Amino acid sequence: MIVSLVVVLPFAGAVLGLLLSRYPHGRGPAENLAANKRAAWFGVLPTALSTALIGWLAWENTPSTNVLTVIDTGGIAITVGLEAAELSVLTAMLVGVVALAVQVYSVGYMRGESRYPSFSAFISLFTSAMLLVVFAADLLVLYVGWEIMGLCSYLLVGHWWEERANSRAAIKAFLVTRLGDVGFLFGIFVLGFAAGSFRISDVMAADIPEPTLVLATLLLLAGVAGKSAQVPLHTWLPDAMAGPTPISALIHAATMVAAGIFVVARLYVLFPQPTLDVLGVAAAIGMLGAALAAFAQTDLKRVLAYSTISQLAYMAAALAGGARDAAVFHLVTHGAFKALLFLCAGAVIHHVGSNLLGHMGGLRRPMPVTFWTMTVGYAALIGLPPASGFFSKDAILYGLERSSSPIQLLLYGSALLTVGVTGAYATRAWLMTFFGTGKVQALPEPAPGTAHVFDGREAPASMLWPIGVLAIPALLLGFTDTGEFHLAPAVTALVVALLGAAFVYVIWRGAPERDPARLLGVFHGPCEQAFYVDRLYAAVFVRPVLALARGVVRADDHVVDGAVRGTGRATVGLSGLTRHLQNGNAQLYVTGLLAGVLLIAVGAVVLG
Amino acid sequence: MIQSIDYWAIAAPLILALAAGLVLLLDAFLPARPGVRTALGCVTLAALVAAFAVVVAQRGVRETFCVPSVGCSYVVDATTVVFAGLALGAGAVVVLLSMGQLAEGDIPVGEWYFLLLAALAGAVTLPASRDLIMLVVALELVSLPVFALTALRRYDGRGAEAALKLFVVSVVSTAVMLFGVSLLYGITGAVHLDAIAAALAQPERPGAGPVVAVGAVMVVAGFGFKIAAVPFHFWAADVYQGAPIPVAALLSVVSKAAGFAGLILVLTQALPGEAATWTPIVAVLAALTMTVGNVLALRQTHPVRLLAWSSVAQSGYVLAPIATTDAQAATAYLVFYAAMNLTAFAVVMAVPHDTLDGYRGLVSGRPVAGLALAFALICLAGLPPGLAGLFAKVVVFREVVAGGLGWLAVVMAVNTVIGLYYYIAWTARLFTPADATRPAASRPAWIAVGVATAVAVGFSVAPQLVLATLG
Amino acid sequence: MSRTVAALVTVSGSPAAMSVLLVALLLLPLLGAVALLVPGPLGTLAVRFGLAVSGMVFAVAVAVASLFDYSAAGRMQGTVDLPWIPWLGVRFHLGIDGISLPLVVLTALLTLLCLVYLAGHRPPRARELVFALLVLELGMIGTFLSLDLLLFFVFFEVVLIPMYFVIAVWGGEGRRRAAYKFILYTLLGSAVLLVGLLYVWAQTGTLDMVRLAADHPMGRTAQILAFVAIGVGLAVKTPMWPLHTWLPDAHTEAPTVGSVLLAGVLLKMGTYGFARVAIPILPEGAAAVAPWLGALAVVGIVYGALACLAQRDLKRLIAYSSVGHMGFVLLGFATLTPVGINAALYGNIAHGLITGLLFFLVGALKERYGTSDLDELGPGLLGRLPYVASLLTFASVASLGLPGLAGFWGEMLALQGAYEPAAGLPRELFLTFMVIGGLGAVLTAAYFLVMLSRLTHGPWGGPGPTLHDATRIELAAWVPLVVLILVFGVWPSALLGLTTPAVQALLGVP
Amino acid sequence: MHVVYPAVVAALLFSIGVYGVLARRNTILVLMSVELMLNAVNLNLVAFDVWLRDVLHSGQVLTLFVIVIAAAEVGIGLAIVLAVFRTRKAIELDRLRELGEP
Repeated sequence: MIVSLVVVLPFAGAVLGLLLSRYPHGRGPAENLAANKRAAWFGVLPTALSTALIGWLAWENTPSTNVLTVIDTGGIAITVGLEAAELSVLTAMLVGVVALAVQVYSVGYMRGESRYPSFSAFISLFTSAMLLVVFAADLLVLYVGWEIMGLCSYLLVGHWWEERANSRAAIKAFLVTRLGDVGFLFGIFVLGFAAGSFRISDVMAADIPEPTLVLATLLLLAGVAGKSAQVPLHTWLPDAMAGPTPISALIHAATMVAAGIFVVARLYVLFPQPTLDVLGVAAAIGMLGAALAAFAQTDLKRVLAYSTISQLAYMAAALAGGARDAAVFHLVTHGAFKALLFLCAGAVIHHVGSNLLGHMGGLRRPMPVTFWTMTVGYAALIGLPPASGFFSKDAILYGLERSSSPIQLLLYGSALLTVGVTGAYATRAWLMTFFGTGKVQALPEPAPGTAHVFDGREAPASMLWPIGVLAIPALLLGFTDTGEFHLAPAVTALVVALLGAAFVYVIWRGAPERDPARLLGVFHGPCEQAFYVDRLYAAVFVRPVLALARGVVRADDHVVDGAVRGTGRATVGLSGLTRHLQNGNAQLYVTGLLAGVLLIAVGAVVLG
Repeated sequence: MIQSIDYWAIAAPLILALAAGLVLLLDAFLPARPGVRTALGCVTLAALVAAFAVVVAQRGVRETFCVPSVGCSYVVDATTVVFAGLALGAGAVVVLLSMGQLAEGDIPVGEWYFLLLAALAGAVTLPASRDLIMLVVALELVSLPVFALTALRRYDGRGAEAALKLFVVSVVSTAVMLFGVSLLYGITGAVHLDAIAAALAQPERPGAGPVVAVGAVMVVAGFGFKIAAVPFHFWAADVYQGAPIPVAALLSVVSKAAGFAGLILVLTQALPGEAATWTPIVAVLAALTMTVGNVLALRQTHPVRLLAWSSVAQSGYVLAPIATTDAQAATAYLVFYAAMNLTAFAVVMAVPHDTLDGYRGLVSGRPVAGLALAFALICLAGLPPGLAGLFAKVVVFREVVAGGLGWLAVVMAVNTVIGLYYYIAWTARLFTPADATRPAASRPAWIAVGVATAVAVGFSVAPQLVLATLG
Repeated sequence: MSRTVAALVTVSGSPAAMSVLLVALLLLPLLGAVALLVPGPLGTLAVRFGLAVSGMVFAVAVAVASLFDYSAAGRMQGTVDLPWIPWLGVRFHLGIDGISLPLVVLTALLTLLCLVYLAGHRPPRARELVFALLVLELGMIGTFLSLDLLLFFVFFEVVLIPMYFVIAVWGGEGRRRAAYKFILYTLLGSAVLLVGLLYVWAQTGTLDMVRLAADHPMGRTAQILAFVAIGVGLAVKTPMWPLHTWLPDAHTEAPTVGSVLLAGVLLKMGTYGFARVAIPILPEGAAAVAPWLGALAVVGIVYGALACLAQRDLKRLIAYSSVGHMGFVLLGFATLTPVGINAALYGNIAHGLITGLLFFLVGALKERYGTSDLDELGPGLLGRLPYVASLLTFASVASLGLPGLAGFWGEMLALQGAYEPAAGLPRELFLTFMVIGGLGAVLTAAYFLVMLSRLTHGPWGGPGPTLHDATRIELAAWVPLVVLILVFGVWPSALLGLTTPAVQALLGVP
Repeated sequence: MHVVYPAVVAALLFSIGVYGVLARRNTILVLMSVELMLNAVNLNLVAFDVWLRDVLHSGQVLTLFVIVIAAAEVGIGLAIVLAVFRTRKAIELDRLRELGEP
């Protein structure tokens, strides 16, 4: 019962926020403020309540399942039910905390915004969708949450729709994930029909032949790749940064992108070795490529976006290597410190007024709190000892070292390399943001709907509190892991990371105002463009489809419709022809008559 | 031997013939006052109603003019009753229309009604005749008066020209038919239809096949002209446009019904054995007639010409079920068609215009005429709310499909669509808002519109009463 | 009048009451239409009179729904069986079951909402428009209720003339040509349908759908022939891919009310024909033709989606989207499994609601801006008309099949049905249909979002000319649809519970 | 004499009549050729009646009727030709085209 309450509460918050927050229908500044205040309450309160309930669930720690109804579709029934297992509660806790932090954070971030009510409502809707995915007991119910998450990411990324770029980014986000989701749905069908039911427990229990299992899980991988921005379908995440930063923090750092990994972890029993190898190879490529791309980005949020892709690839690699618990642990820690990094980046952008690293510098002194919390975040990202990242990354490396999967060497090698590159790009971003000469100049008031700018003081309290709250798990979560600690892999990882960081520091010391990314030299271009994958997809998929669409419209107009109009014109033409026979001459009529009789007579004789 | 005559059986045509004589006498002796014109009209109408009553009262099969060994010449059965009733009903409406026409005064009244009654007498005897001689005479009795009626309007070039064309084509087709009759007589040695059928049944005549086929075709040609089937359809539009509208109505309903009665009698009673040869021919003729009729009607702008070609197309629909040797469907369709067509002609008579655009906004100008014409056109198209037309089409479609002529059914489907185009084009004009001029029209014409529409609506609501009589 | 309806409802729940209600469902629009014909005071308050009549029809429909025995949704209830034309063997045979009940209620609702919408706008020549709408309602409800092949055909054709006049008189600029194309194309379809129906009659000798569905006396080739003929007739109305070119013109030129009814219900008569006439009466024919039906359906999905992607006019875009959605419905039918046919029926209702709402919104836009061209309606509609634009977003999202809204179940179940078609059907072929259908769904999402971004997003340059946002009456017409889309999205067993037993009875599955 | 002789003569007469109808432009001559065709029919009928030795003599009876019909037709035909001449001053059949398709 509590589980359904957890899912329904944010949904109720969303519905109330959308309908009631602007009840007197006024659009003036006074009503806006009142509406925003009411919307804030509709946003924060339900999320806080549901997080508390999740906390109670975690504390109680008794797995429970309750089934609301069973939908009989004539074929395989769909059981609408929720299941609270250990993994789900853990992820739900992460989702709850981050969602709460983001709701509180966006109250400050969106202070003067007229469309805040819909913004907070969509965040609540997203939270309930994510919780539905986490607690779903039935594959199709999971798919329902899965798709609603996709929609919410579309609505939220396109929040400032006045800008064409934001709207296009939102469409791209939705379509790429939707493409993945179609594969996901087909995977569910294969599993459902093989197991005879869509309930996850039945599917896990059923003995499904190997080849069907491989096919089903590969299809599921398509959905996972789409949602968790893995290699083939990762292009949408960097563009999704066009959305407001709290959204990037919630959806594109902690929760939605983690959903893919969560599903693989939850159905881990079903994943045969060949699928895991495919996942592993994609992860390996993704890890390294994303890290290099992160190193070459000029926009702070895109750095963090590519870092997310690389860290997710990390978790995928762990799963591929058989280290399921390490992957889940890293998922939780990454959720915490990446959300922290994004919120701090939000504060910095808030302060500087632009996302570009080039415009930042020397923010150590004006923004002390943000500086220290962001440093904790970066430490966790690189994997320096006290921070949680160190422990989770160590667990993964240990798992990869010992894994029995055929591509173990590739996974371990690329993991180590990525640790180094991660150290490099994290340090670069850290240095360019907080050190060097301050380049803050007051920018003109931007057109309505762009990021709000006020400099001088640090971010308001309502933004700092969530950052503070998130800093604690980012720092201490490492210690909660019960798994034993392995010195050897930890040390190697630490050394490699520090090596990368030191290398960048030395380059940066040489010329603080120049971008250390020149280290990449000739590779700088491709890395920044993420190896031109975007342009490839546009050329291979987008443009041909649009051309085909135009062709279809023309064809429809000329060929199909032409045929119809053609028959009409032919009939009228025929009538024109036969009219010539009707010229009024009686003798012509009689000739026609007699010729007709002759023809019929001949026909009758021949036929008879 | 004295042939006994069953006067009750031949009562209907007898009444009409006597009335014709009476009208002529009255016209000769009564002074030429306008009152006389309506009186003569009423006399004719009374005669028609009397004949109709007699026809309706006839139950069961009555035979007369019988030759002991061979068969009877005049037989009144269910189909004869329907055809006679149809002819008389249509005749009544035509008389109402002609009262309007005669009011203009340029047509001699006595002769008009005399010729009309003569033609109707022919139309009533034809369905009852069972031997070729009576068939030929009845057919001529229907045709000749109509030539005269067409040319009766003094100093009217178009009427005369139409009559001449009708005359030439009709005479030639009658000659062809008579030659066919002579051939059939030569081969079978009999004149009575059932005797011919019996004679053709014995197979021992060497080399008779082709001659019979040619003879049959030539006989069918005669009737083909009356129903304006394809090779014989050229005269339709010119004559309908040239003739006065009541005569056009007469041509399109009464003479067409007589033609079909004759055709059905010859094909189903005289030549059942040769069905294998004439059914495909009739099917092809039907398809051609529909298509040519519809196609030619597409681009018409003159209402009467459009109705002419539409009636040619409709006779195509009637011809189709005859190709499956079952005539009941054809008769049913004819009755429905008669009601719809007469309504259309009545309204065109009441509100005469030379172009379709003249009818723009008729519904707002004169709602009764407008709605009646719209209803008639939608019935002819075969769409609800014109249920009469729809059921007629369903009856015909059912026969054709049941008879296994799938291709003909598809051709009919396409033709209903082509047909719909010009019917809807005209109906749309009726409803487009425009300042409709309100031409004066004589009262009897309105009565005709009322009667015809009432009959058409009656058939829409309860088609059962027509179909029941067919048994 | 309303007293009698109330009396009817309170009559004990015996089956006789249901048949009385069914006859009332047909009688009310007919009497309303005839009353409008009588020249008199009704001309001025025609819309209000129409509202009253359609309100009563909706009340009776709800009464039927309440009296309906849901446990026996598979059985025909409230049957009325009177001889009409014995010579032809046509009987006035009505009945309602799980398949036709939702459609009847949908028709009554949409007509009511159309008249509510009209109440807010002063249409020219209101009397004729309301007359046409009532006759349309009669035709539509008649089609869903009739159990006699020819009665089905008569009602199937009753809608032609009124819809022709609705498009030809109250339509847009090219209305005359579009109206012609609509009526001629649809009549060709229904003429071929008539040939098919009569072929079935010629083969079996009976017109009664219930008996025909029970035993299948026809041979296999006869069934295939009949199915093809009936299928073509219904496919023109659905519309299926190659026979769809009348739809975009008819929709672009039809007035708002016309488009809503055309998309909301008229398309459903075609698909309902498959569920009631084609599949149950000709199972072997259906099995033989199903792969072709599936192929054309899937082509329709992708074709419709691509055509929408490059469309310049908003109404044409939504018309082509109907071609796409009907593709999913036909794919559902082509699978010949309970899941597939359930999906098709569900897709029917969902499409009726969603596209009805879409056309209402586009109609509102066209009235405010005088055009439905995407570039002229211009970017930033969310800024200028927040309510209309957000409802448009809601409807588009529902239409692209977002779970939690009505559109999703129809498509998902159709794909699920295609995954495992009926026994005799080629499995690999239907798997390719499923994949193409899935890609079609992505394309559907693509064109809707591109449309939304081009129309509602983008700079809107502050407060423009004071165009009033959705008025109270418009909202009254639209909100029921929004609520129903949500209800059927969140609680699908409301409808599936109704159609599943009927479909199992239909397919003879135990 | 074998029946084929009169039958062939009748057929020839008929064909001449047909030629006359189609070739001549003057309506009266067309009427005369139609009469020719009708007489061919009469010849045929009488020949068959004799050849069949028909007790009822239906052939001859029909011949009488045909003669009467021919007479009636000529009567009406000439009357119509007169009406046409009175209004059009010309009776060439192929020049009377006022009622043709526009």
